[in-house]
Parts: sequence; structure tokens; C-alpha cells
Amino acid sequence: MSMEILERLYGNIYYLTSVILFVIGFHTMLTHRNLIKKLMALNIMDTAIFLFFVAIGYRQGGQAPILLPGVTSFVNPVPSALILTGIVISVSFTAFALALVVLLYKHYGTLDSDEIIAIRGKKHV
Amino acid sequence: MFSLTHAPILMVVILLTAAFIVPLLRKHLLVAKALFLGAGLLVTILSFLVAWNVLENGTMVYNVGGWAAPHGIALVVDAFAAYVSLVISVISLVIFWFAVFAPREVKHEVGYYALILLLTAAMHGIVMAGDIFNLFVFVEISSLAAVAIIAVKGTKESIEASFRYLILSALGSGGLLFSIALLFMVTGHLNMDLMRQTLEVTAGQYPLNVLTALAFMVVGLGVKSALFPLHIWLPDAHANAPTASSALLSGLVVKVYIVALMRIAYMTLGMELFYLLPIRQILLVMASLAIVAGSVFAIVQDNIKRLLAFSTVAQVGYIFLGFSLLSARAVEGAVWHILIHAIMKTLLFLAVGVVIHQSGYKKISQLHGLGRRMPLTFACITLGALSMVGIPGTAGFISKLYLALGALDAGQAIFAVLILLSSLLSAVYYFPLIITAYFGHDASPTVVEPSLAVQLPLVVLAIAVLFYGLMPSILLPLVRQTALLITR
Amino acid sequence: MLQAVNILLLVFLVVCAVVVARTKDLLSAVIIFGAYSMVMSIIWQQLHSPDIAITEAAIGAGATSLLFLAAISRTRRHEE
Amino acid sequence: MKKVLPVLVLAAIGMLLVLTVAEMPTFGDGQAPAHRGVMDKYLRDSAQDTGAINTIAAIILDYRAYDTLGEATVLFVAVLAVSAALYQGEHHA
Amino acid sequence: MFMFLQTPVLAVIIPMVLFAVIYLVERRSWRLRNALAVLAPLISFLLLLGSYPQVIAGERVFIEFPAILPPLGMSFSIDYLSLLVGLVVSFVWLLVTIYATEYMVKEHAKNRYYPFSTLTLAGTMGVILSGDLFTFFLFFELMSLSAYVLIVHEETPEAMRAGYKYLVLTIAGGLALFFATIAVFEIAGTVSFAPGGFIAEVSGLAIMAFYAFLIGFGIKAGIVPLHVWLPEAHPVAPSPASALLSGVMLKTGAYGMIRVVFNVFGYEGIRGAGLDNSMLVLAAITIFLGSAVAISQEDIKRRLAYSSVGQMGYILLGIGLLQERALIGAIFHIFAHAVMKSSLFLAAGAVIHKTGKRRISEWNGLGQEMTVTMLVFTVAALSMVGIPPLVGFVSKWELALGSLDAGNWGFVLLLLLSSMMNFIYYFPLIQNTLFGKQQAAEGQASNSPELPWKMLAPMVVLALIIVLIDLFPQNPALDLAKRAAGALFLGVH
Amino acid sequence: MWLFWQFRRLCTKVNTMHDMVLEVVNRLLLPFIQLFGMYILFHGHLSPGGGFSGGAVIGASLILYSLTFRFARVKHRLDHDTSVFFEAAGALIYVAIGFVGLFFGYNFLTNRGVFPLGVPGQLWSSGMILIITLALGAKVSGTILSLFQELLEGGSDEHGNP
Repeated sequence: MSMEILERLYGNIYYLTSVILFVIGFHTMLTHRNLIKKLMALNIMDTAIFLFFVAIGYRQGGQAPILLPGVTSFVNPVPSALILTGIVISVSFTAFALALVVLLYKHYGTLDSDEIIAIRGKKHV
Repeated sequence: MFSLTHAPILMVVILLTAAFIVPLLRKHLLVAKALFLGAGLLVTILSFLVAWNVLENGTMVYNVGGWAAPHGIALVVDAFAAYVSLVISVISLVIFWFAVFAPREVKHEVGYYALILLLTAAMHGIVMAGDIFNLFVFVEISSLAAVAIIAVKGTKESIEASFRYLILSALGSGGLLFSIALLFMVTGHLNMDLMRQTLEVTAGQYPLNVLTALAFMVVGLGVKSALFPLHIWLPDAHANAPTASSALLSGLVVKVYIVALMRIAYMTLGMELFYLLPIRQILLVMASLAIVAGSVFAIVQDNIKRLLAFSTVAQVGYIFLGFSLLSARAVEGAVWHILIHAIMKTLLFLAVGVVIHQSGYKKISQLHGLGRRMPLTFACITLGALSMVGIPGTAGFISKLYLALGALDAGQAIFAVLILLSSLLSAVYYFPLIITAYFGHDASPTVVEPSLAVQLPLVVLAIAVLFYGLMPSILLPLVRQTALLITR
Repeated sequence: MLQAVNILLLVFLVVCAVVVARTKDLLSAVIIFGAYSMVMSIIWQQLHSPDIAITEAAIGAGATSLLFLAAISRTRRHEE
Repeated sequence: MKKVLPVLVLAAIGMLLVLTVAEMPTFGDGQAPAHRGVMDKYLRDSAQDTGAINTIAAIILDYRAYDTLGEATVLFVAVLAVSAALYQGEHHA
Repeated sequence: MFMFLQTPVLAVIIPMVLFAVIYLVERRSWRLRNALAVLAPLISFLLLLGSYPQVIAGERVFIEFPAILPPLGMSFSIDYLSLLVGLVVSFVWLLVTIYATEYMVKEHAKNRYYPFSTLTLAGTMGVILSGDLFTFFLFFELMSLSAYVLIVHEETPEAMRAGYKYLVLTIAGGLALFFATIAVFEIAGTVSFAPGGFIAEVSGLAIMAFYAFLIGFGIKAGIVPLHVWLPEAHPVAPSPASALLSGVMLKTGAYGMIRVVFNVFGYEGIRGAGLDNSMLVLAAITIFLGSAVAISQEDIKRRLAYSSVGQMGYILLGIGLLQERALIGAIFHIFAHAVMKSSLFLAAGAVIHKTGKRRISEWNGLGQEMTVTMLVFTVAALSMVGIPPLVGFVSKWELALGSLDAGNWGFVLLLLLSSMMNFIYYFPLIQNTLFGKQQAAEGQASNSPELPWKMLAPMVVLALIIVLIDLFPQNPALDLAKRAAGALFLGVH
Repeated sequence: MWLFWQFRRLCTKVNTMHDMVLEVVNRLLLPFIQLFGMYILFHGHLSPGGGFSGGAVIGASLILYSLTFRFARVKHRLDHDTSVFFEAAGALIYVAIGFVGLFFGYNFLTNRGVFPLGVPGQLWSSGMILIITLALGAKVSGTILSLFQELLEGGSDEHGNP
């Protein structure tokens, strides 16, 4: 039973890797207090999802979906098309988040999320 | 007569085009403002026409690029979409007006207008999307623009709040994308209708996939729509944004994600599947907790905008509650509440913004006697607050009525009691606002009313509060059809 | 053989992700992150999706890293 | 508590995900459901329909051009957001 | 459109319109404002009087607006009960408003009192003339909320505190009513008052609804565990407002209870489910505690307020006994207590207005100075105690007969005990004021008239009613009460 | 590779003295990078690549250029209005192409039937895809450059201090 699951997991190793990357990214995101590090973790999570998506599109023996003569078997082009959008969205988010990081550093003088909350909390009280 | 065939896409594209042009007009502010308002007005007219058309002729489907559903992207304007985009266009037009005429709060004015336009366009895009990835793209636009219209204020607090919002929002997007990937994996389609048809066959084969996809989707959109306990970003973000942004965010944006979730639920999965899974129970519990927790947190706030923000958490709970109770009337109540809460919360945020700007007071305890100094503004606030409490005769009563009736219909009297309990709690936190303003000593004789142009949106919304409180029948057909779509 | 290379690449990916998380020096972390993106794009090339491989190389590894570098140059380099 | 909670959450998510992975259609399977949907027409007709032999370009810029418009808009939002957030006032323009 | 022009609708709408009109004109002319404020209850009163023959002839007026607020809709009706209560309410309101035009001269923010008094009137008339539970609930909320403005009128810290307590409790009560209303709608599919009730089977939800009604109305009527707002709110309000609150608004709770018991559930259903017992227990506690606590109160308005609590217990008792004669007593007591308690509050208000003396111990010998006022007070107080020819006796008599019909001697004893206590807290007061010595006669200029006629006349009219109405060959109020009770019991009309 | 140099530059923060080696190597390298970017861009419908990747490569080369020569040649960074203009122009061309379809009675963003599709496989083919690719390429390169510059210098005062 468990052997079978392991075999399936091995067969789906791309999926498994992307899931692992996702969890690593999420863990980094939750436990690290540095804002830039958080953003890197976010990017890792995003690329993990992209990897997952690309892996969905793969077909055994398929070629790149460029309709050149003589090629008959292609990988699924749809995930690729979607991921293209995903990558651009991800970089947009990162850019804006980094701009906010720069501003936060300007205002608070630190990149530590806990410290920022502490500074803000002090002002509130 | 101009054909309405293209109206759905035009609503999005007009706003987008205006948004692309407006930031170029930094030197011609007047033109920019005119364009900003004109686009809003045009889209409002279009959305009325579309809503009327949907009522008359049924669901509109628009194939972008001329490619029919499985391969191209379809816009599906059913009753729900028409209704919500009507709400969005009308409320956002009011907010546009306010943003143009209210005192300046942001440095980069044309950029701010463009961001608001983009946000509105994205909201229309979300509610009309018939393709799940298209929905995702517009969710991303709106998330980014929503964060941006907080950050433009430029204060320490707003930057901090918007950063937190951005991070959580990005996490939510990740969840959404992941769930789309999982759904695509088991269906091979992106069109929501076709996904549902395929899922009816394959869901049984990959139950865990569908469940995981659903979980990620609920969490992803739940973060964005501030479903308890994922609401932690909301109070800071909404309280520290510029006035018009707060109104837009609290009034519309949060709800659009709920609409997106519901549309995915009934278009992609089918309600049977959606509620076969334990998601419904979880949503019910979360919504109840949201209602209670939002209200309780709101009670202890002294900062008015934070109070309003926490109240939004509770009100989002209402909407989720209505949708997950799933009796016809409860869904109608939730659909009503989308409109009514948009009206009330926009009214309150705008009016409170006016008060804060005119007086400089941000706390309830400072408002002494302002009711006499700013009679019109405070009359509007009073109406809004009464409506939030759900006093009969105001719009807020209607949605509570339908929600409570729906809870009883669903055989869950406890939720009716919960709704009423939260009404009581909202009375506890909204009435001090009014009482402090009207009774007691007069503390600030120098405060005056703002100009009439600033007050116009408030008055319009206040009239809307009264109007829907007394004559809800006018939108009832649309609401009924929406509920039919969902409970079908 | 090719399968082994692919698996090696995947393992490298995971290692990169962990190292990004563990590195205190943000600048190094960014470089490792760039390497991670590069490896990711190679993997995608292996999966016969050259379009996104190129895009990831240009945007994920190039532009994103540059943006990170710019932000770090404006703030501070070490995670405290 | 602050250390334990993320680990628990992640363990739960990881568990769920790994089980899901075990259930998924096999990687690279040409008959997986993902390939039974929209894919065929794209690969068959895209050259005639759009004139582009790169199917992906055909998809993103013709079949799903609306998405790409959204994507371009995201970039636009990002630039606008960044410049509006970092904007310092008129003198700096 | 023609539907709007019928008596019950007009009697509600006109005060509402006048509310807006007063709000608009009050800054220009205080005379017009006062005149309009008096006009509102007068019009309502005359309209109801106009429909008296029709109703007596056995015809029930009923108007329905199903399109407003779907799915429940709104409706208005006049039957014996609502006619009687409506007449009493508008008449007392009229007198109190006339009194107020003089009394309020000394007060600040007059421009707030009159419009909101008119709005409260609109709400109260709406409550009484409503044809279904939902309409009832809507106007109940309107009345409760606009009354808040009257309570906090003086804006002292005590008033604000009492007002806040009132507000929270009244909203809680309103929500309980709301829940009960929609629960009834859920059970029966209708909320229209029907003779004999329309809930066929008293299910679990129905029992919940009943207790929600009891809570909602109990808060308004000041039934004992829920009365906490009442002794605080009534004293702090200006005296005319107290008279309205105690004399009129409390009755809407009792009125609602009658409607619920007889026109929603049906008394057989109530009895079958044993729900009457809870009413009786609450009534007994209310009567006893209300009267007992009143004895210890030093502030005159607080004493009167607690007395009101006790009197509301009578009415609840009359309802809970589910006997025709007891119900006659309860309905008649709505009338009797409205008249008595308003005249008491008006008289107390006159004293406070003139001398500023709120404490009972300061009232010694006031009778010499304010003879007419104290005579009115005396008559009303004696009537409260239940001295035979006066109006208060009639209701107690009917209540006692009803208790006997129910075979329950205990309640007769309770009524006697309560009368005794009433006697204990009113009699020394009367004795001291009429015959006692004034503590410190500072030689006030007593050649000025005792009070302006606008304040005296309403009190005197009320006192005359107290004395004379039972001496009529046929007591019109008792007649209407009998018809109403008969109709409610027979399930007709 | 150039990324690595940037890394070193930022590490050492030697901003004031421009590095001769860096400049020369860059001058040699830049045309190739840009040519490569152009290739990716123009062949988007024929081979892997397209507006986004090509635009990103060109944008990166522009960043490199502006970084290397900032203190020698390029006094001012990309003007704020100009960058917004690039952005808006790209997007507006996109929308305008969409409207062309509407104008000819087709749906929004229609390609087939509105634009000449040409012969698949040739450079000048595929109708609006090519136009949009070029517009996107210009837009994305501008985006990347202006994002980078905003991040590096935006929000600072006249003298470039943060």
C-alpha cells in the first residue's frame, strides 16, 4: 500500500517537488521576519506553482508547441500560456512590494516586521 | 439604437482606456478629472442597460476575440454579474465624484484616479468573467490596485498596512492560482461552465484534488475578502487609506471577491459539489465567528475609521452566512447585502472622511456637538449608522430581514438569533457615534460643513439608504434571479 | 540518464530554496534566488516549454533579481 | 507557540498536498484529463486561425488575448503604483 | 393612491408629515410649531372618533399594502381594541402636548422636543393601528427610537446614562420582536392579525417566538426582570415626556401582548401549550415588586415610575388569566392607567416646574400653594389605590372577577395586597401635601395664579374623566373594552 | 554574467569612480544583448519568446546601460512622464487594436478577419499578434527600466539620498 503511494509519488516527482517548494516558501514566509526575505519566499512559492502548472502540461514524448513540419506530438500549450501571465503578475507584485519595502525602511529604519509592528504599536499607545 | 452586444466588454475596456489616458494628463488636471468622471458615468449607463437587457433577454455571453467558449474567453453576464456590476458602477461613480471634489489627500493625483479606474475596471472584469483564469487575472489587477490606492496616501501607517495587505493578498493569489492549476489538471478546461460539466464526470475520480483545490480557493479568496480569521489585514488597511479608497475598499472590493468565490462555486463546481464537501459547514462557522468577532472588536474601538473597518469584517460575515445557508431567502439576503452594505459603508466612510478632514478629529470621543456644526453630514452619518444597525425603514433592515428569514427557512434558527445579536452589538458601537455628536456639550464651534459638491455623494447615498429601506421592490427581480442561479 | 539529470535539477531547486531561506546575507540570497530561477528555467526547457523558460530567465532570474538588488541597495544588506 | 504553530499548519498543508499528489494523474500521461480539454483545437488549428506557428503566442495573443490585456494592465498598475507610492511631489518630476 | 386616504393610514401618516413640517418651520415661528404639535394628536383623535360609528357597527377596517417591504407587506386595521387604545392614546397625547407647550418654555432645545414628540405619536398610532405583526414591529421601532430623544432631552449625565440603557434594551427588545415576527411568518406564512389566532400548532419555534414576544413586549412594558430601564428613564425625561412614556408608551407593550395572545396564537393554543403560566408568574412578580419598591422611593417621579411597573403587572395578569372578564379588566386598565398615570405625572411635573421640588419630603403643605394641582393628584392617586367610584376601581374589579372565573383566589389576594401597598405609598403623600405644614415658607408671591391654564386644563380634564366616566349611564370606555374582549374571545371581528 | 557585476558593484558601492573595465565590456556586450532581445521579440509568433520575454531582455539591457553610464553620460534617469507614457502607449495600442475589431463589426480583440494573417511561418504574419507583440515589447522594456529606476532612486530627494 505505502509502496504504491511511494511509487506514485516518484512518478509524480515534479508535482511533489513543486509542493515541497511551495511548503518551503510558505515556511520561510511565516517564520522569517525580514521583509525582503519574505518577498523572496513569496517568489519561491509562486515559481513552485508555476512549476506545478508546467508539469501538468507535459506529455511524454511531446515537443515544444511550435507547429514546425514533421513534429506531431506536442506538450500542452495551455499551461505555458497561463504561466506567462503568472510570471508577469508575480514580477509586478514583487516590484510593488519592494517599493513598499523601500518606503518602510525610509519611515521605520528597519526591515524587521516585528520591529515595525513594535514601533507602530508604541506610537498607538 | 446601439446594440448591447458589446456592452459587457465595453464596460471593462472603457474604464481601462480611461485609466491608461488619465495618468498622461498630469498637466491638464481638469481634463483628467472630466475623463475620470465621464468614464464612470458612461459605464454606469452601460451597466443599467446591461442589467435591463439581462432581465429582459436572459444571460448575455460575449466571446472576446470571436472565439467561442472552450477556446476563447467568454464573458458571462448572468443576473448575478449584471446586478453586481450595476452596484459597482453606481457606487464607484459616487466615489469618483467624491474623489474629484473632495480635498486632496494624495500627492500623485492623476495616478490615484488611474488606479481607482483600474480597480473599478478589474471589479467589473471579475464579476463578468466566464473563464476562471481570466477571473484570476482580474483578481490580480484589483488586488494590486487595491493595495496601491492605500499606499498612495504615503503615511507610515498606510505604507505598513498596505504592505501587510499586499503580502497576504499575494498569498491569496498563490492559493487561487494553485487551485486553478488543480482544477485544470482534472478537467483540461478553463471555461467555468465546461469545467463544471467535466467535473461532474471526473470529480469522483479525483476527490482529493477537488477538495484541495476548493480549500485553496476558499482560503485564497477568503484572505482577499477578509473572511474571519483571515481578516487581520483589513482594519489597518481600511482605516489608514485615503477616504475615497476606504470607501471603495470596504464598500466594493471586499465583496467582489465573495462574488468571485460564489461564481466559481456555482459556475465551476455546481452547488451540489460545493456543498457536498465540508466547505459549507466551515464557511458557516467562520461567518458566524466573523459576525461576532467583528462586532466585538468594533465595540472597543475609539478611532472611527477602525470601527468602520471592523464593522466591515462583521458585515462580510453576513454575506458569507447568507450564501452558505443556501436557502433562497438567505441568498437573496446576501445578495441584497452586497448592495446595501456597499451603500451604507461607502456613505459612512465618505462622511467620516469629511468629518475628519473638516474637524481633524479621528476619535468618537472628540465628536462632541459636531452634529450641530455639520448638520447635513451628520444626518447622513446617522442614517448610515441606523441602517448598519438594521433599524426598519433603512436599507440595512432589508438585508437583515431576508437573512434572518433565510436562516429560519434553512431550519437554523440559531443563525437568525446570531444575526439579531450582532444587530444589537452594532447598535452598541454605532449609537455612541450619533449620541456623542448630537447630545452633550458643544466642543468645536469653528468646524463648518464642506462645500456642497463634497456633500452631494453623501446625500445621494443617504437617499439611497432610505429608498431601499422603503421600496426594495425595484431591484427585487434581479435579486430573485440571482438567488435562483445560486440555489438552482 | 536524462531522468537522473532532471531529478538532480529538482533536488538542486529544493536545496536552493532552503539555502535562500537560511542565508542571512540578503545579497547572497538574491544571487542564490537568481540561480534558483535559472535552474527553474532549465527544468522548464526540459519539459519542452521554451517560451516560459525564456520568460522565466529574463523576468524571473533577470528582472526580479535586479529589482531585489535595487531594493537592497536602498535598504540594508543583512538580515538581523 | 509562535514557533510551533507554523510548523503544525505547514505539516497539515504538506500532508494534504502530498496525499493530493499521490492521487493526481500520472506525470507525463498523454491521456490525462488536462490534455483532453481545450488542447487539441489549439494544436490543430492555431496556424490557420491566427497565422502564428508558435501555439503559445497564438493562445496568449489571439485566443486568450483578453487575458494578456489584463496582464499588460497588471504591469501598468505596478508601474503606476510604484511611481505613485514613491512620488514626492511636483518638484521632482 | 386612494388606499392612502383611509382613516388608519391617515392617522399615522399625518403626524409623520407634521414631524417633517414642524422640523422645517420651527426655526421661523414657535407659535406655528406649537400649534402644529397640538394639531397632530388632535387630527389623529378626530379621525379615530370619526370611525367610531363604523367600528361600533361591527365593521373592521382593514387596508393592506403587500408591495411595501416584501415578502411581508404592511397593513392597517381598526377594530374595537385598537379604537379604544387609539382614542386613549391620541387624547392623552393631545392633553399632554397642550401641557407641554407651557411646561417646555423653561427647557432648552425645544425645537427638538416637539418634532420628536410628534414622531413618537406617529409611531404609537402606527403600533396601535397596525393590521399585522410586521407593521406593528416597524412602528414599534419607530416609536421606541424617537422616544429616546425625548428621554435624553435634558442631556444631563444621568439622562444620557438612562437613555443609553433604554436604547440598548429597547433595541434588544425590538430585535426579539423581529425574531418573533419572522418566526411567526416562517411558521404560518402570514403575520396578519386574525381573530382567534392563526398558529395551528404550537411547535418549538412557536414557543421560542412566544418567549421572544414576551421579552420584547416585557422590555417595553417594564415587566419585572426587564424593567431596569424604566425607573431610570422616566424620571430624567421632562415631565410631559414622562407622562407620555408612563401613560401611553408602556401600554403598547401590553397592547402587543394582547394581540399576540389572542390574534396570533389564539388563547386556546396558549393555554394548550401552558404558556399562560409564565405570563402569570411574571405578572405576579411584577405587581408585587413594582408596588413594593415604589414605597421606598424618595424621588416622586421614580415612585410614580415604579408604580407604573406594578400597574403593568395588572394588565399582564389580565391577559395571562385568559378569562373574558379578566381581559376586560386588562383592556380597561390600559385606558384607566393611561388617564391616571398621565395626570399624576402632569401634576408632579407642575410641582417640579413651579417649585423645583422633586423629593417627596419637600412636598409638605404644597396643597395650600397649588390647590388644584394637588386635588388632581389626590384624585388620581385615590383612583390608583382603587377607591370605588373612581376609574381605577373598575379595572381592579373586573380583574378580580376574572381571577375568580379562573378559579384562582391567589390573584385576588395579590390584587388586594397591591392595593394596600398603593395605599401605603400614596396616602401619606396626599396627607402631607394637603394637610401638612410647609417646611420653609419663604413667602413666595402667592397672588400670582397657581399655574397657566395650558397646564391646569389638561390635568383637570384628566381628573374629571377619572371621576366621572364611571358615573355615566354607560361607561363608553368600559363598553368598548367589553366589546373588544368579547370579540377577542369569540374570535370574531 | 552582467548580473554578477552588478552584484559586485553594489557590494562595493563604488559609485563615484566609474570602472573602466566595466564600461568597455558593457559597450561590447550591450549590442548583442539588445539584438538577442529584438530577436526574441520579433520572432515571438515563430519561435519561443514574445513581447514579455523580449521586452524584459531589452529592458534589462537598458538597465545595464543606465547603470554603467549613469555617472558618465546619462545625467538624468528616465523622466517620470516618459515612462508613464511608454506604459500607457503600449497598453493603448493594445486596446486600440481591440477596438479595430469592434469597428469592423467583429468582437473585441478579433484577429481573424480583421487583420491580414499572412503565411504562417513567415516573419510578417499572424496579423495583430505581431503588432501586439511589438507594443508589448516596447511597453515591457519601459516597464522594467522604470520600475528599476523608481526602486533605485524614486522617493529620494534632489541629491539622490534616500
